[in-house]
Amino acid sequence: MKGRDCSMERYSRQIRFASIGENGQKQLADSHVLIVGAGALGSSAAEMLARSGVGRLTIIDRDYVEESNLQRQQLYAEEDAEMKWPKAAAAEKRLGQINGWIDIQSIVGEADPQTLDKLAAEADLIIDGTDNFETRFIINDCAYKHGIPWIYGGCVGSFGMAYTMLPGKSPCLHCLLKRVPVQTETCETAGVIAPIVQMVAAHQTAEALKLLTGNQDAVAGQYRSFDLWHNQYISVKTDSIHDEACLTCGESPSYPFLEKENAMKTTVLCGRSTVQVRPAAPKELNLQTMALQARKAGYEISGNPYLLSIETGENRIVVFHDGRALVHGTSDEAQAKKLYQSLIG
Amino acid sequence: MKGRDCSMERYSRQIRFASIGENGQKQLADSHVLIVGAGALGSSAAEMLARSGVGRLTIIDRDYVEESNLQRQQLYAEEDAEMKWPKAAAAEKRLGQINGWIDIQSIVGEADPQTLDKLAAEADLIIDGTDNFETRFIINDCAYKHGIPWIYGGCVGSFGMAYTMLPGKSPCLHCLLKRVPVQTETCETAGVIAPIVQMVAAHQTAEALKLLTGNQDAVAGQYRSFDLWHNQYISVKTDSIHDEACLTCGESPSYPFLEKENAMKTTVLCGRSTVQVRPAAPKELNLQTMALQARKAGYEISGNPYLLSIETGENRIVVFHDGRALVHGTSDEAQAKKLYQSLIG
Amino acid sequence: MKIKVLLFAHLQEEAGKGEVELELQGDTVKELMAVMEKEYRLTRLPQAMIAVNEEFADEETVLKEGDSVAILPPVSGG
Amino acid sequence: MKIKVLLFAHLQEEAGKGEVELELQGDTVKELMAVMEKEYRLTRLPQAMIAVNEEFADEETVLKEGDSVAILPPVSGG
Repeated sequence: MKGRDCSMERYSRQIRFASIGENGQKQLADSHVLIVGAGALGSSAAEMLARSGVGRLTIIDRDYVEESNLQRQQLYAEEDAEMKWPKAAAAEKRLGQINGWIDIQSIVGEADPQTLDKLAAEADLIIDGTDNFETRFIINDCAYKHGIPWIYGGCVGSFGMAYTMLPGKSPCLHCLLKRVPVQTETCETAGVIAPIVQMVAAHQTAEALKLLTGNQDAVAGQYRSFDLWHNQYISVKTDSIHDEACLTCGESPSYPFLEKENAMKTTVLCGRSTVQVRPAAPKELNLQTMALQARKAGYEISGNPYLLSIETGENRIVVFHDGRALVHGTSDEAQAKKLYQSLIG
Repeated sequence: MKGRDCSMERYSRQIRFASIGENGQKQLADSHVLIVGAGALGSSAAEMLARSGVGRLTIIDRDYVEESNLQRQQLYAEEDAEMKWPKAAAAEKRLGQINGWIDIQSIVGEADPQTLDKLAAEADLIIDGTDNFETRFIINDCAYKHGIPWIYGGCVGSFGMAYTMLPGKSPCLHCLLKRVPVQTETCETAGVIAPIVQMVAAHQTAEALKLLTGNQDAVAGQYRSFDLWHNQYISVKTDSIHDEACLTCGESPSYPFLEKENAMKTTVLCGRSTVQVRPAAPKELNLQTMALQARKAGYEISGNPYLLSIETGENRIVVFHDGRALVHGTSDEAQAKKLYQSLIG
Repeated sequence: MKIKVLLFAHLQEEAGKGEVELELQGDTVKELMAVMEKEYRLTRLPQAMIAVNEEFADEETVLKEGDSVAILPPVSGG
Repeated sequence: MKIKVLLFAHLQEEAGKGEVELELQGDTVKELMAVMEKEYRLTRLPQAMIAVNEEFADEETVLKEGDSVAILPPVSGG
């Protein structure tokens, strides 16, 4: 392993931490972590893991660096935003300057079921750095299918949460959420401050270090949630929520989010510079709440009892009650999907 | 202010956070934060504050980047360690790539009472990024003397704490600790993992953002302490500990740590390549505990009932019960002081 | 009976505070949620996670005097 | 009386656990510290901060049945 060749002096402070030690450091060098999403959480976790000497990191992200990312996405500098560099590639570049002794593989692309299924099969652990629940449910299925742990994280405003899932032991994301959230707060709609990103990523990364160094006993079984602005911290036991009939972690799993028909669908509407986005299952959106959120976020809105139209500057997105949306001003399906998820979750 | 000229788009997600908003963003641009120490906590806080758009940052640090810093000190890359670049200068370089629209002043030097007193007079707030209590008590006096808030942070292993002190309102560090700790755990002796650094810095930086944007009501009055490996989090009320007779925050303050005679003293012993270090007040060290710590950290130790000798490779340090020490193998007083603090706290 | 309710994220903003003490008529989480929705005009409650005394619960969970209920909305950001 | 003691940092390592329940003879923090020092061989206790039920306390603080005492050592790292 490449990770083993370099001087151990650089990890000396981590080796002195008794629960890791020299043995744990070697285990880290032999580990392979998959990071899905290289936004705020993903880039913070990736940097900590690279500094800690995890031997192999695979980072997948579909996005490029934008000016508005710089306020909290720590691997990126102004130059990356000016050049609209893909996040995964920009992350690999900076991580290489930080630790040239580890293997970093960056993938610029969509974390769809097929791709993640393949990547998960080769990883020891998955870190959630995504910004939407569609991808999280795909990760959830991949992790339980391949029997590897994954660590969920999320944040918005000054509020965040982290939860570690160990297949065969922990209730999964389905059990936790019961149903797929139809409409959540996003960083686009409610904003976000840098410290909550670091706090969530700190929880995720500490859990990863425990798992990779054979300290499974130290893993928090609890779902932890906190608000740094309002000074709240809660740790919730999850034992009671496991559902035997769960299609991901129950007795007869079918991993539903790996099926194509359960994915969000996009179609380019010919000659109109418009993409139609359709959620996997019909939603029941509250357009009024959504209109308020969008207005608070500074967008022009208009609409009628059947639809809500949001003007983002570059695009206009028209959303219907059942979750269907038309994204005008683009023929790029990936961009339309991204805009949809950034506004609706 | 330089901070105001740039595009507000880069701060859009922070402006959408309702408690900051456009007004808060302008206040950040007009703010000046002094960061004392650019190690793990200092560099993490500095990066978040720079990304957040704080208009002016002053960073003081006496040290240069070493290989063993890379595991957790996020502003630095391998190149900085190879070149033994001073931390303050390396921090300024990286922060400039991250946000070229703010003023960053780096000072390569000792945070002594005279220097800090002058710097504090010009700052709106001080962030503690130091690794020793001697400097923290100097910061404490400077902050209360000039009536500006300071935010204490510390970490070792997987354990950390943060506490915000508002002169005129909060009990100070003296009231909190009663006496100056004689012998504490350091990252040198007990190791440290990257996530706890981020968690402490996240608490410090969130508090800084509240104070700089006029959200003093949201500041946590509590002393917060946590362990990410052992899943502990505690928030302790501090109202009861204020001491009216306190020489820093009591009724007749004298700011004792700004007096020269209360500082640690170093003397070069002529022709012996040895520096003598003397703590401000005599300590009562437990040499046995210290010997155990040093051995755990991987050093050769020897000694007798009167003294403990620790071989660090480059230096040999001989410590006596009363806290006095001889650092052999150097004539550099700053280096000797640094080694002393890294082993004894 | 008296119930303490902790509100997180947008719910806190909507209620104007992070902690509420109320006198509940009825004894299930479902009844509590109905009160919260009506009196504090909280939105998107049905998709929130509910914890009673720091353990996850569901709508049928029966509450008792002095329980502490936390309402945690899922958020997508990352 | 029964007291719950939470140990942090090196104290946790020395005791081998982060939480201890004990039957205290006596009723002050000082007496509790003497027991902790003797039975769990904790070092550097005199410089640690003590919190009783999440409020800072000192050696003279009087304890009562069921109190939760946290012992927080100062650490220098940063």
